Amino acid sequence: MTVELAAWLVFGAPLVSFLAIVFGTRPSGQHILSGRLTALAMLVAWFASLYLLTQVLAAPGFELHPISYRWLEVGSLHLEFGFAIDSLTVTMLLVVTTVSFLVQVYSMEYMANENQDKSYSRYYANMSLFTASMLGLVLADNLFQVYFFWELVGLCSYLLVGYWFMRPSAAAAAKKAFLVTRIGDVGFLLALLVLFVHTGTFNIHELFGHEASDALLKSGFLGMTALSWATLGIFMGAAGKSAQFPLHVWLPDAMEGPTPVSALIHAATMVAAGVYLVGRMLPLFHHAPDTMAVVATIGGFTAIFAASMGLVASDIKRVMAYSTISQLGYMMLALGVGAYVAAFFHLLNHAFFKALLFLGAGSVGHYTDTFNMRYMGGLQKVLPITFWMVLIASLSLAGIPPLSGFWSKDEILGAALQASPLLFGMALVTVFLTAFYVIRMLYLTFAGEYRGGAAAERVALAAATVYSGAGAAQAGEGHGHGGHDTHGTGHGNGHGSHEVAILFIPLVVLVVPSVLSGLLNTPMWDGLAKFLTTHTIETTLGEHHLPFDPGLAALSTFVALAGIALAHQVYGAQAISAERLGAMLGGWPYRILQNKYGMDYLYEFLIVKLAFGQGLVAGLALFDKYVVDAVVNGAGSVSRAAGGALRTLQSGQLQGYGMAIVLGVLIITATMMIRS
Amino acid sequence: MIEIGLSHYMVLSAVLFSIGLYGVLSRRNAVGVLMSVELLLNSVNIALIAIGRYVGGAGATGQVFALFVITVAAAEASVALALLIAIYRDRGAVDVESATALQG
Amino acid sequence: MPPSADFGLTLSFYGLATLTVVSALMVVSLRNIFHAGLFLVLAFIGVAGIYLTLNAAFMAAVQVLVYGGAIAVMMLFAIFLTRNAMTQGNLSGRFQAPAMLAALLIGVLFSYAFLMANWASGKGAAEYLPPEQVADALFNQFVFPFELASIMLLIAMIGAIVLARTPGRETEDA
Amino acid sequence: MDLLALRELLPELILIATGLVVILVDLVTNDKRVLPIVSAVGVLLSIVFTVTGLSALLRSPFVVEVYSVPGAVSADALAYMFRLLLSASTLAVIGASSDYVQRRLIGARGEFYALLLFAAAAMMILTAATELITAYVALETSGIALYALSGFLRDRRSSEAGIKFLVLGGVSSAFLLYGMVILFGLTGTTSYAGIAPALHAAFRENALPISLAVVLIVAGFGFKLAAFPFQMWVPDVYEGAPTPVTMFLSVVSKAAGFGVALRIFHLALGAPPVALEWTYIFAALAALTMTLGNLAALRQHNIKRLMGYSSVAQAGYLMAALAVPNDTGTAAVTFFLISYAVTNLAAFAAIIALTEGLASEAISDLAGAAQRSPFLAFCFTIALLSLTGIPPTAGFFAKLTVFGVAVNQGLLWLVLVGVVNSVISAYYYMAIVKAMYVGSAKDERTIPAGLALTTVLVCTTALTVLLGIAPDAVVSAASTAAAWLP
Amino acid sequence: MVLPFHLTLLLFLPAAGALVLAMLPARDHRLAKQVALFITALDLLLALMLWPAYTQLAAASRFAFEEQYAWIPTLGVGYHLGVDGLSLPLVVLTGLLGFLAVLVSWHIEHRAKLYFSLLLVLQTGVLGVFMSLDFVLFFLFWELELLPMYLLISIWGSPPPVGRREYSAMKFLIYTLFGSAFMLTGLLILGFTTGTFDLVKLSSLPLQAIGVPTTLVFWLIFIAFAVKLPVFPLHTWLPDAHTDAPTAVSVLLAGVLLKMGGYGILRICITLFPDVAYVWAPTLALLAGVSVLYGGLVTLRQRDLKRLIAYSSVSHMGYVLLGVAALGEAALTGAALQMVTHGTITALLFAAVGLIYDKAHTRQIPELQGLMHRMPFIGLAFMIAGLASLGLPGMSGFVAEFLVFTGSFGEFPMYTVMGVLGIVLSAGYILWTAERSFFRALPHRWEHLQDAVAVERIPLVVLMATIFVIGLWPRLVTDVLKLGIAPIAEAVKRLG
Repeated sequence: MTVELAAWLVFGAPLVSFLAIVFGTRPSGQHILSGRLTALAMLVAWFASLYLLTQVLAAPGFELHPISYRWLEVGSLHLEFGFAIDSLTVTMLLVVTTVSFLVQVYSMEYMANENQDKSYSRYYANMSLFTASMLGLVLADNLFQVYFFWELVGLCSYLLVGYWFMRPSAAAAAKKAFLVTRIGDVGFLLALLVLFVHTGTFNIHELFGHEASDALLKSGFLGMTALSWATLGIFMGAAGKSAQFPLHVWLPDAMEGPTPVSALIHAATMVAAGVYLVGRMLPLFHHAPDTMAVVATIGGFTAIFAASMGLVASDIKRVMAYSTISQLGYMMLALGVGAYVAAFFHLLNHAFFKALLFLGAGSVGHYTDTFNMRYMGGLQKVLPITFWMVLIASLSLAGIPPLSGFWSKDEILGAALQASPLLFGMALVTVFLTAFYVIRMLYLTFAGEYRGGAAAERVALAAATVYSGAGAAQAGEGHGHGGHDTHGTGHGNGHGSHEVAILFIPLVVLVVPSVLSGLLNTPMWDGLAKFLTTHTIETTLGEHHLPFDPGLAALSTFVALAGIALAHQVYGAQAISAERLGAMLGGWPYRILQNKYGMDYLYEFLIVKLAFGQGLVAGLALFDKYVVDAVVNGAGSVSRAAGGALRTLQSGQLQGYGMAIVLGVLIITATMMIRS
Repeated sequence: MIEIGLSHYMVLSAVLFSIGLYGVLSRRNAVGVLMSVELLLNSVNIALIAIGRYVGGAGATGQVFALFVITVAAAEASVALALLIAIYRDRGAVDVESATALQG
Repeated sequence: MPPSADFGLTLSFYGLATLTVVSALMVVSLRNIFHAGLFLVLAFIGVAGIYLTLNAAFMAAVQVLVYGGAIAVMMLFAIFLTRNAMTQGNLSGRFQAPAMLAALLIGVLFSYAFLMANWASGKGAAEYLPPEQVADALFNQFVFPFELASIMLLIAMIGAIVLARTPGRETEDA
Repeated sequence: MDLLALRELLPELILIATGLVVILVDLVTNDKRVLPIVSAVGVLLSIVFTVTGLSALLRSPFVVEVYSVPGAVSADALAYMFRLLLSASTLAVIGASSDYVQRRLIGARGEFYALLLFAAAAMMILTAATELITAYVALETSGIALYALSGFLRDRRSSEAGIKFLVLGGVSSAFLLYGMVILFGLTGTTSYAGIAPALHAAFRENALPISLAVVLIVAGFGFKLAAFPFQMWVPDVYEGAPTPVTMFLSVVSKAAGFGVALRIFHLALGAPPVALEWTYIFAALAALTMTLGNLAALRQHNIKRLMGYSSVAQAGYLMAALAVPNDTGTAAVTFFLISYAVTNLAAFAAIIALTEGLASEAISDLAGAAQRSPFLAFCFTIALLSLTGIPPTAGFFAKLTVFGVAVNQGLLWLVLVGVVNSVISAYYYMAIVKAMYVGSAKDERTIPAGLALTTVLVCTTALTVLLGIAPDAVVSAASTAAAWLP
Repeated sequence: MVLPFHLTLLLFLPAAGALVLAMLPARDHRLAKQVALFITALDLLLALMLWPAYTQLAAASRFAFEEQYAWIPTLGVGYHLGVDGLSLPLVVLTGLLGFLAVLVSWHIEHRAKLYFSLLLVLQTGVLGVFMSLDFVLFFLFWELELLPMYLLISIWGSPPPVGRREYSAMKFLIYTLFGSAFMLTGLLILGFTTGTFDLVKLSSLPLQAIGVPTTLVFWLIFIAFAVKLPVFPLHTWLPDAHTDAPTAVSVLLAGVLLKMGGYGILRICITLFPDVAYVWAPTLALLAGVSVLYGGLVTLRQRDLKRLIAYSSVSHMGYVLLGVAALGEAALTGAALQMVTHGTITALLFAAVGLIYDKAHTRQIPELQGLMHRMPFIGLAFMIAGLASLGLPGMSGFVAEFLVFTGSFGEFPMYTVMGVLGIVLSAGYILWTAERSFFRALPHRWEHLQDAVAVERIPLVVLMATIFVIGLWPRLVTDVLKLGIAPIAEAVKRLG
């Protein structure tokens, strides 16, 4: 097997599976075949990735360039389709294919239960396409190709979030996901244009050359170099995809999609693409310290900001979503302070334990038919395996040693501390918040008594409808406040079935990296760091790998444990009332968090109401109708009016006509005499 | 006293033309309008014959031209009168002011 | 040319011109159309006199015969035909004033232009033009318009007959 | 006079003779359907002689000797071109009107054809005239025939049209006559060829009278051509006159008017100092005429009246080329007239069939005509497209040539006015198409159209399209003929 | 394989077909359809035959398959046909859409004979515009399309309670004529001052010396194309015409008629007056930027599906102008490609919307909902077209827009940013429409709806395939396009 073939296999296997499902299967009834095809493709891709890993390890500088085709050629513009495989690529490939494969296996059972009508080949087609696109993105050797697949993963996200398109909330969430990320993509696209105009290339390696960066540093406008603008644009795209503030609003809503989708796309892979992109382009960012500062600040702020919203969310998937945003912020923070290895180390770890958490949430929801934690509880008894897996992943997320999360988080904290105390402070608070909401989630879900699942939720919802119209509106609007109800399938809740093997096997598999992946880069063995930095980036980045600081590790562990303890006091021991906590300071902090800092309302108000309803857009539409078009119609009316006036002149009276002749003679003569 | 020359006749012609024109524009009775048209043509004829008298080599041409104008006047008048009869038959009057079936 | 003849010419010109102009004014202003017609005949005769002062006796004769005779007679004929409309005067004031103004302006304009003109007069102009010369021009140089004029008269005749006839009557339809 | 010269007048003489024969036949026969046949045969004969003469002249462009009746008419290629145009158009009018005349002009059928033929002959002479007296007599001859013909229906509207036409025609021809008289007085000659150099010589000292003469002649011909502000008779007469007469007026009479105007303005008044006096008048009047015609047409409901305003507008376009006093202008006018003639003949043939078949002249009553008589509607549509100037029709190339010479003359502003006017005109022309095609018929029966009318319609429509596809032969003929005008 | 007189044959075959149709018995609309289908299929075949032939001989000369005859030598007008890389894709597109338009109109029964004749005449007109190399001939075909369009809209368009077909048809007609009136003036100036109307000859003449300012001539001609394209503020005919036209006509209007504007700008304005274009490029770019944003913003407020697509066309055709203004090879190629891609995308959108309207009898977005449940196929087609329209990679729209952007950003960064913002707006209205009309639950009133049947699916499938083929393999088209664009870009480059 050659590298070229392997690279093609990685990218091609899911693509073939996509095409096979689209053109080879019937829309309904052949979902089992589709599922198997997809899973098989993922497996092939995984093996190929593994092969590539071995090849990269063997290659000098861990770099391979197996493929480059000229896709389009116009004048001086060459658009290419090419693969470049280096240590970073291959790491990402393995993460993506691993999680993908496990999620597909999980999906086969999960989706069968969610879709009674057996017409969900569409789901697998989308998943295949997503994986192919994601892999294409990672493999790309030029930014144009990155953008190409960047948009395609966005499309798949849109299609999968809106998978249950009959639900208004899902349809709205899909649209929101696409639009918000597209706003970020504008930045990305403009960055591409800036880069191309100044350097004449999209090739990543050429962009890293001195000529390119010199050209970019030489020109600029509005007081910033072209390079700063370009990197800022790239970050804007990354912020959209990775749900960084203020473009984070789509990700919680994206939980409307099927849970495996959340696990794969909105936790492990696509949302990490932003981090990947910034990391990949970090050599350019290094020449733009202002952009780096922005990245770090936004990252740090997003981390704490999202974690705080996670504290109060009652929907288990939303808690995870906020957690994802928060952790992505962490990674951005790391990139912003130049901790390249730490960021990707965390990305890797996070991918595994977050995927696990989502799949766990899926299993929970699968049992209770709701994701609203208010109606869960006591699930440890019925879902013991799931409980243990989720527990491990949660602790990993909380950063408890020696689980994987601990190691990478620690590296980020160290880097942040070195860069700025403020950033470090934010990161540290985030650690506390993370630990708190994780444990809260565990208690609400698995501890205590079962609170009735979806059936209870329906009763509550009906009651709310009776007592206040707001509840119904909320449910109908579906912008994330209402819980997930039965997905329209109507199968009974708490159906007593025990855990299905196919559902917990992926969890069990994922637990391994969740526990162990931290060992890839520990004070004892920094293999990953070496691996990741032994290619071109090394030359521009230098060594940012900090020595292990036991004091810092102890501090972070203590903060995490504090968070756990507080959560235990509130939800486990119930020594502190959650209600009282919520009512603190007049209940304002709780309400602000509950309303997600009002960002949704702000956007709704700014865009939908102001611009759309009364403002610019409405004004333009009226302008078009009553000014632009009216001028045209007015010209017609004036002509017709003139015609009418001329008609009245044509009075039919002979002498009037005669008078016209005489006047004509007089006037013409007069003008002639005046002229001469 | 200035010697009578071409200009005198031309001015007379102009005055007569002006009077005829006034008649065409102001007579309410169609017959009156036609009479005024005849005045117009007569004024032209004065000019023609005067030019024939005073301008070198134009003598015969001027008179011939005038003869044709008279012929035209006669022919036009006959058709005009026939039309008047037709109008009179239809309306019982030959008032040009009210002949406005065609307008707009 | 002897001064007396010149004086006679001047006198007769002014006399005839006055007659013509006054008659013409009557034609366009008299309320009674019949009286207007009579003054029209008078104006024609005045014009014929003007022709005489221009040594165009033949034209004067034609003028009297054609206008004084044929046209005036037809005019009167028409007046009788339309007798209940006989006393219709001029148009209402709405039309009067502009008509007068326009006609006046035209008259002034023409007169001014004629007075400004440098006519090609005098150079070899014939005092008297024998009728034979007119006839010669008519039948040689202008024979074609002459023939055409006869067609014109035929047209006028046919046209007048058709128009004056009550419509819809034809021998074979009867 | 020279008999050889008379040979050159054979086309006119044949028409006059045919007119006399028609009157005689009318007296002796009871079957009046024979009259149009007799007339048509005469016109055809005339056309044969015209075509022979024309082709000889066009084929030998170096012939300098022109047999012309001394002092009266010229027999050059341009004259032949107009003769052909006028006689062929007359033939079309006769063909298109035979049924109409048979039904509507009871008691005046023979006279109708005779007058039509006489008028056509007079117009042919008018366009070939080389001196003022002939032109004047020919103008009045045709004029009197037209005044009479306009009143031929002898109903209220027809008589009113006749008297309006006559009185206004009388006034305007008095103005024209006065203009001619001034020219005659200043130059001592009535021949165009003689006037031009004499005016040139006399221009400095006689600028004002010359200007006045020019204005009066412009006014006189303006009436004939339907130029603003001398156009007011047009809609009324077009509406009131019998439709075949309107057809004749809009095509033959207009062509004759432009034919004579070409000679007088481009020949007698075409030398530089004098030409500068009137070219800009024509340009300005052209702009005003087309604008007025088109704007007023926007609000018309009667199709004949609308065609009146349309013909005013078309006169405006023509005048734009008339304002170019050289052979390209002459050629453009000639070509435009030919295109306009075939177009308007087709249009009026269709209008006669439609207004008679539907017993209404209202445009709204044309609804559904396309379903009742698809072919009729199609031909009419082609004609309307041509009038709008949309290719591939004659009207497009007509406008192209006219605006082209105007552009070359530096009259860019006029061309802009012209093209905008074309757009305005599309509105009302297409409104007719809309009425025929979009509206639905109350009645499913085919609208009757006689054989002669159909033939005319087919031929003129075919020519309209042909001139829109392959206009070169006619364009080059027109420019060859125009070069004959010295 | 190229036949003798291939272009002439290709050009006049539909017109001849219209004549044949006119001769058919009046009542047999099935036969009329079949004849029309046959003719358009044959025409498409003729157009497609040119493609391989052209790619083989392209390097040899600028224009291929030329036919040149003196037509009106007196005026310097010639019958000159030819295609190059710029026109060939548009010719093929016209052939394709002409063929699909017949299929789209398969349900037409009312006066079918006239309907299909007009469609065929329309096709000849459009083909003529793309193949003419003589300005007069170009103008002739430019105007030939008017009457068929007018009648098609006013007879088969949306009747009064739903639409204002007669108003819209007249507006279309007058607007287009208004533009072409100015073009005619420019054409006359060119032709009568230089003595030739041949576009190839004109492009080699020093037009600065004609005595009339070339800037004036440029703008006179440009106005006509700006109306057709359309460019703000000359666009208001488009929404009306689109909205009230029958589906097939909307397809053709959006698919090829608008492209006549862009093609004209490239073929005539830029080719003949590269210097003027160079000087005025900032103005053109401003117009383009404004069109894109303005069109996009106004689109957001539309509630009628067809109106929405129509306004989006204003926005998307702005990219064509943006590419033209940038004048570089990439941007010009992008502009040309945008014409082709927009042609297929919008045609597909209109075809899908037409089917919805045929079945639901409404196009009001607030009334539609959940159509995906009953019309998955139509929904799929709409979604694909919509996603292509918002510039999703892998579909044709993206490539064109990307080329335009990369070409224009260096020249006009601000206007390009406006253009880039336009794609966010596209995403906004497309996704909003998809959400409202196709997603959510199916209301009771739409439960009777049926998905597209076989004959209705063919056009959708073909257009979808085209979108993907160009989107994934753009060289197929751009390699041809750039053969036509290169000389134009070269001429501009010599100036700069």
